[in-house]
Amino acid sequence: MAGQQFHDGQVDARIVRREEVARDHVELILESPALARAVPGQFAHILTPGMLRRPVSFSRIEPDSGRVGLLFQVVGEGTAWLANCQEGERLDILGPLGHGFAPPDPSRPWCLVGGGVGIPPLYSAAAQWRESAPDVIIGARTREWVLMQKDFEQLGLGVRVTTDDGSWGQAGTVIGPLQEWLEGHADGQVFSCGPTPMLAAVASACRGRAAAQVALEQRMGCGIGACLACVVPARGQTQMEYRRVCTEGPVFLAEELIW
Amino acid sequence: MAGQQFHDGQVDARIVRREEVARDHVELILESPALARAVPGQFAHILTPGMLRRPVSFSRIEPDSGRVGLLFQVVGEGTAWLANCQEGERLDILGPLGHGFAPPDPSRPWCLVGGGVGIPPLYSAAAQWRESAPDVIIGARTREWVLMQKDFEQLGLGVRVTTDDGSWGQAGTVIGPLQEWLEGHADGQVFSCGPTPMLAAVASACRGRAAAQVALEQRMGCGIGACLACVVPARGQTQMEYRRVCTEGPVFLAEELIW
Amino acid sequence: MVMDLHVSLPRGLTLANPVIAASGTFGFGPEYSRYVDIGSLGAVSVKGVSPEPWLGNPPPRVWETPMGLLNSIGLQNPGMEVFVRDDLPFLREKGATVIVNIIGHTVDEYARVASRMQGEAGVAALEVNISCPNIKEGGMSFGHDPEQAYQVTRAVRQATDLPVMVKLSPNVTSPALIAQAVEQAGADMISAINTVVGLAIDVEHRRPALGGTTGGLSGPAIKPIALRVVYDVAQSVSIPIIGMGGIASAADVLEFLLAGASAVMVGTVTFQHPGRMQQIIAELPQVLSRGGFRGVSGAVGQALPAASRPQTRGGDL
Amino acid sequence: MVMDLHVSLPRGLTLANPVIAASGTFGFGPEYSRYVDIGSLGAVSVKGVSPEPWLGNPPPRVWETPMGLLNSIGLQNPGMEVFVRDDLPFLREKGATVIVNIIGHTVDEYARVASRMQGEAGVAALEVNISCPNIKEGGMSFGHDPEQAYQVTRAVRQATDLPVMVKLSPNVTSPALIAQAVEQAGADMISAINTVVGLAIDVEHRRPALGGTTGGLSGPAIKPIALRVVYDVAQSVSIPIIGMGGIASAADVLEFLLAGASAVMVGTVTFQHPGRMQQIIAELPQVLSRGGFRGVSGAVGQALPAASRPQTRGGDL
Ligand SMILES: Cc1cc2nc3c(=O)[nH]c(=O)nc-3n(C[C@H](O)[C@H](O)[C@H](O)COP(=O)(O)OP(=O)(O)OC[C@H]3O[C@@H](n4cnc5c(N)ncnc54)[C@H](O)[C@@H]3O)c2cc1C
Ligand SMILES: Cc1cc2nc3c(=O)[nH]c(=O)nc-3n(C[C@H](O)[C@H](O)[C@H](O)COP(=O)(O)OP(=O)(O)OC[C@H]3O[C@@H](n4cnc5c(N)ncnc54)[C@H](O)[C@@H]3O)c2cc1C
Ligand SMILES: Cc1cc2nc3c(=O)[nH]c(=O)nc-3n(C[C@H](O)[C@H](O)[C@H](O)COP(=O)(O)O)c2cc1C
Ligand SMILES: Cc1cc2nc3c(=O)[nH]c(=O)nc-3n(C[C@H](O)[C@H](O)[C@H](O)COP(=O)(O)O)c2cc1C
Ligand code: FES
Ligand code: FES
Repeated sequence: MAGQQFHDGQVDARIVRREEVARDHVELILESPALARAVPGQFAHILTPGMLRRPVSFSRIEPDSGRVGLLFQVVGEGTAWLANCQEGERLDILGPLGHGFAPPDPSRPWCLVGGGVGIPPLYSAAAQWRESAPDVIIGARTREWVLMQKDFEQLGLGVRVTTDDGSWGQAGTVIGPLQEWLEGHADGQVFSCGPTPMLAAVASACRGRAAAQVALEQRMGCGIGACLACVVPARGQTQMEYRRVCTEGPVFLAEELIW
Repeated sequence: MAGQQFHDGQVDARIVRREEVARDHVELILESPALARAVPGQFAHILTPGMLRRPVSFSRIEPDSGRVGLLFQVVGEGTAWLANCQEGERLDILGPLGHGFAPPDPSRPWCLVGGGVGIPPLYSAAAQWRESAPDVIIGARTREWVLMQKDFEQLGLGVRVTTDDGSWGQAGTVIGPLQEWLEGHADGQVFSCGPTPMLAAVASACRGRAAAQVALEQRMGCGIGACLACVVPARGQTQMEYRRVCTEGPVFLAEELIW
Repeated sequence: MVMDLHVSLPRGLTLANPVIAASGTFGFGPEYSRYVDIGSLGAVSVKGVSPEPWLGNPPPRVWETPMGLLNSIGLQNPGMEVFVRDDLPFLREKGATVIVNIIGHTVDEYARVASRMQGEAGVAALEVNISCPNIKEGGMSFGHDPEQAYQVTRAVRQATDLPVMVKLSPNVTSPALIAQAVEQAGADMISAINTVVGLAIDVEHRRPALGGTTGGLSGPAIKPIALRVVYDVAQSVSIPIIGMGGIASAADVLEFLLAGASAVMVGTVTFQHPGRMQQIIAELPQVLSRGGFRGVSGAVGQALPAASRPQTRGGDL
Repeated sequence: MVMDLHVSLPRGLTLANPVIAASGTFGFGPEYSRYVDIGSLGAVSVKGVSPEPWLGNPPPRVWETPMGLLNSIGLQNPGMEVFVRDDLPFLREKGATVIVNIIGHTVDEYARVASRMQGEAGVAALEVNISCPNIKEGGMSFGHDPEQAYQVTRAVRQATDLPVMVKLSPNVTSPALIAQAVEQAGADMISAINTVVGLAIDVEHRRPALGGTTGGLSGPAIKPIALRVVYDVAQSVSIPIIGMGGIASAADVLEFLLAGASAVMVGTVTFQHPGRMQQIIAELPQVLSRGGFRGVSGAVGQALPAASRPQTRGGDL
């Protein structure tokens, strides 16, 4: 339909930079003061030619310059379309949406644990709360998909890297280094994002030892709480209940979920 | 699907020129020796993003240069997409398809009667059989949609023009001038293309007075005779039968059809 | 352009325009109110409400298909008391015309929700969902059998004076038969269609893609199916029809009106374009006038066979 | 890549690969042979054939919808004698595996076509179309009622030794019930689905767009509906299923195999891409191997609930 109207919470954001950061991984930098008010862990719900919008977390949030980043892997038609967007083009976005990370308590040790495309939103958290200087553990399948390592290092943070195939950093998953970190840090705070099996392992490692906030993915419809598509099972007061990733999440306390 | 394969009868034709010939009317010149073997009245079945290809007649057929023309009005999504194609781009075309005009008998008077986007295929006939020097009657709703008048004149042909609103040539339809022509020419041959109500009037005017070949339009599926979508009612040996515009047509003898 | 968009329906139900938010795609009201003035819509049909809370189906609950969307939400809802307490006041305050979509496992449960809504300020009508394909017991079968559809409708009818519409399933051999049954049972209106049962395969995991195995197909893909049901039902009953299924533009709305719908609901497209319903309302006058109509009601049923055109169907013109 | 694409079906019917041209979209053979080597397809199901010629419906006969196509051809065909005389020799000569799609107004007419084909060289199997939505009498009701579906199938079964598949309609409350009826009547296979009844409105002329009023919806829009029917029927009968509806790629074929189809038919997409079936056959080995399969038969039914997977359905592995 011609002449799309925009409303509060719906943003017409211009792409000011496009970068292929790794094979099949693109980061778009958008100019949008409205989006740049986001809390780390929140997401953008992006119109693509498909029937549903595509949720992507913010990799960077820069309120001063009014810019945000979206760093995504090309996995299907929607992300392929997005990856083809050029500088100067505009995206129709709902956002910032969802419930982001609660700020870390600066008086307690803090660690970020990210896997694959779960790394970028953790970078936005690290940048936002850089004074709390988290330890950073990031992992990926293989070397070239270890995302944003340099960006973390430029914040002056120590980064431990794992790859499944041992092609970079330590061979194995992020869970090994996390276990070590938990042993060395009492009363710690863990922020984590990555594939659901990884988050389940993080939740299990942290249980009773550290407070873990995890950012989840789920297939979404509306993205704003209306359709009840995006639920995950959580511990209700008396029994299991479903919570919405788009509204109560994407960031949950690990212990409120049923893994 | 990647890597479309092309077969005999399926052409990957490059657009070498694109011209907006009138408001909402575009002519594309394609380079394709295979298409340039067409008979006037045949058509191209063009892949567009829709579920079905779009049939368009050839406005020009130039076997020597290996080029053909497609002149169409933008009426919906398919033609809008086509009108947006640029020089250098390629079209996936089945063709030339269908049954074109039978050559005129040079010993008898010959007249072309075209309306709107029915004019271009008549130009290809005029150019092909220019020695037979047809009289030309063309009509349109309004001045700017009188197509290809100059092209006919450059062939040295006399052109009578009608417009519904009288903004160019004579006010009214092509049927008036056709009646006059029929009165002045015994044993004539009429080639006609245009909206179906116009063709019905042409058929009726010619009945018993001149041999009329008419080029019809009908909604098509396959375009090659397989699906039986594109039929029009015709006089069978004993009763009404349906004939396929894509295969037995688009050019029919006016008297074989039921109007 | 002065164009009469309002729609008069039975029992005094009047809509400012024919564009209603479809149940289940618009939550309970607050969610989209940031993007749309919900009071400016023809009406809002809220997510299905049952007497007690329903948990719904396991995720994933949505899956894209060509021009369509499969969902298996499974009618998750917090129950009618929470709805009345938490959501209805907001809707009332925003001036929304509220249609409460009601569901139950038994005839009695439907009747319980209906009588609970009776007399609640702000409830304009009830929509009886006997057709959700995501519930294997109850809901499914009610809409698949004329006798059961009759029973549910009758029970709701007896429980309330509110205008009652019954929402039909396209997943039956003859929706028209169900329509006749619910008309006889006292339904004031029919809404159609609910989603079409479908399935997708998650090739990677070699299993059905949705947590609920099958799901309901919505979106533009089903528009021709919806139009067929509306067109058939319009020739089988004399009560008004609220048409839906794949509507994405004002031109689509006109198709449904011509096929016999008195108003329409818009669902899936809202996920792409939260403001699309308002845009449709804004563009409808132009689309109607291009079609030669002076208002919504004049277009209703004009593509039906002459014998079934609205003169004989009453009420709309 | 060495990949076993062949498909073994009942009564010795063997296909070189699982990709069959769907009836009505591929004419009687010659039309597409310029674009495709019809002998290299798994098989070709020809346009429905009746004892006497059928005229078909008035035009327009096709209309585009979002990712779908409505048609109301109305089974125009020249009758079985012309088919045997004019088309069958060509198909035989090209080495096509020919499935004759048969239609009739009465049980007896179906049986007449079946016995006419019995013994004709080059006919590999029959597909009994009891489900075309474009015929109001006969064809329609046979596929909508288990008893009538049984009668037609039984009559055809008795008239021929050829492998018989019966083509199901999606336009019924329970395709699985019809499937069980035709299995009991002696069908060797089931093909599913035929088109979904739909309607479009020609807004400009204020009337249904198709000459036949309603039409049959095909193309990608109906893929989820087709997969659901295949998945349900696969759990209800133990004879093989030929799946179809919206297939446009090798990945789509794998979805149908996983949902329980032993082979597939491809229709509407051929209008866009005459060579697409050959392309699918060429790409299938890679798609199967990416999915972890060593052949077609290993994939069949692997997304069904464990109890219904092919070990228990026999024949395919
Ligand atoms: C809150 C949230 C934040 C996310 N942030 C990022 C990010 O920062 N970077 C990134 O690369 N990816 C992120 N994802 C995943 C991203 O949304 C999917 O990769 C993307 O939607 C795939 O779309 P597609 O059309 O390319 O793939 P397809 O597989 O063709 O998509 C089909 C459908 O499935 C949905 N879908 C597919 N994969 C996922 C998934 N993993 N999660 C949710 N829906 C999915 C799509 O949205 C679409 O509706 C996030 C997901 C969520 C829910
Ligand atoms: C043999 C033949 C030759 C033609 N030659 C020309 C020509 O030289 N110049 C020209 O401008 N037009 C010509 N037409 C008409 C042209 O095919 C349609 O205008 C075009 O298909 C419209 O497509 P659309 O997507 O823009 O319109 P839409 O209305 O969106 O199309 C919807 C569907 O209807 C079909 N359709 C719509 N109008 C027609 C029509 N008049 N005839 C057949 N199918 C139609 C489309 O192909 C498509 O499948 C010809 C048609 C035929 C059958
Ligand atoms: C996610 C989702 C949830 C739905 N939930 C309900 C519901 O609770 N009650 C109901 O009657 N219909 C429900 N529906 C059906 C819609 O109201 C509507 O009938 C259908 O989606 C067709 O319209 P559309 O194509 O415009 O979406 C739901 C549809 C979707 C997509
Ligand atoms: C134009 C057209 C004509 C058809 N004619 C027949 C027919 O004669 N017999 C039949 O059994 N099915 C017929 N069908 C149905 C197809 O064989 C197939 O079941 C349906 O189109 C779904 O597959 P698709 O989406 O790949 O096209 C026809 C379909 C189309 C589009
Ligand atoms: S995506 Fe609709 S509620 Fe979360
Ligand atoms: S378009 Fe298929 S037969 Fe003419």
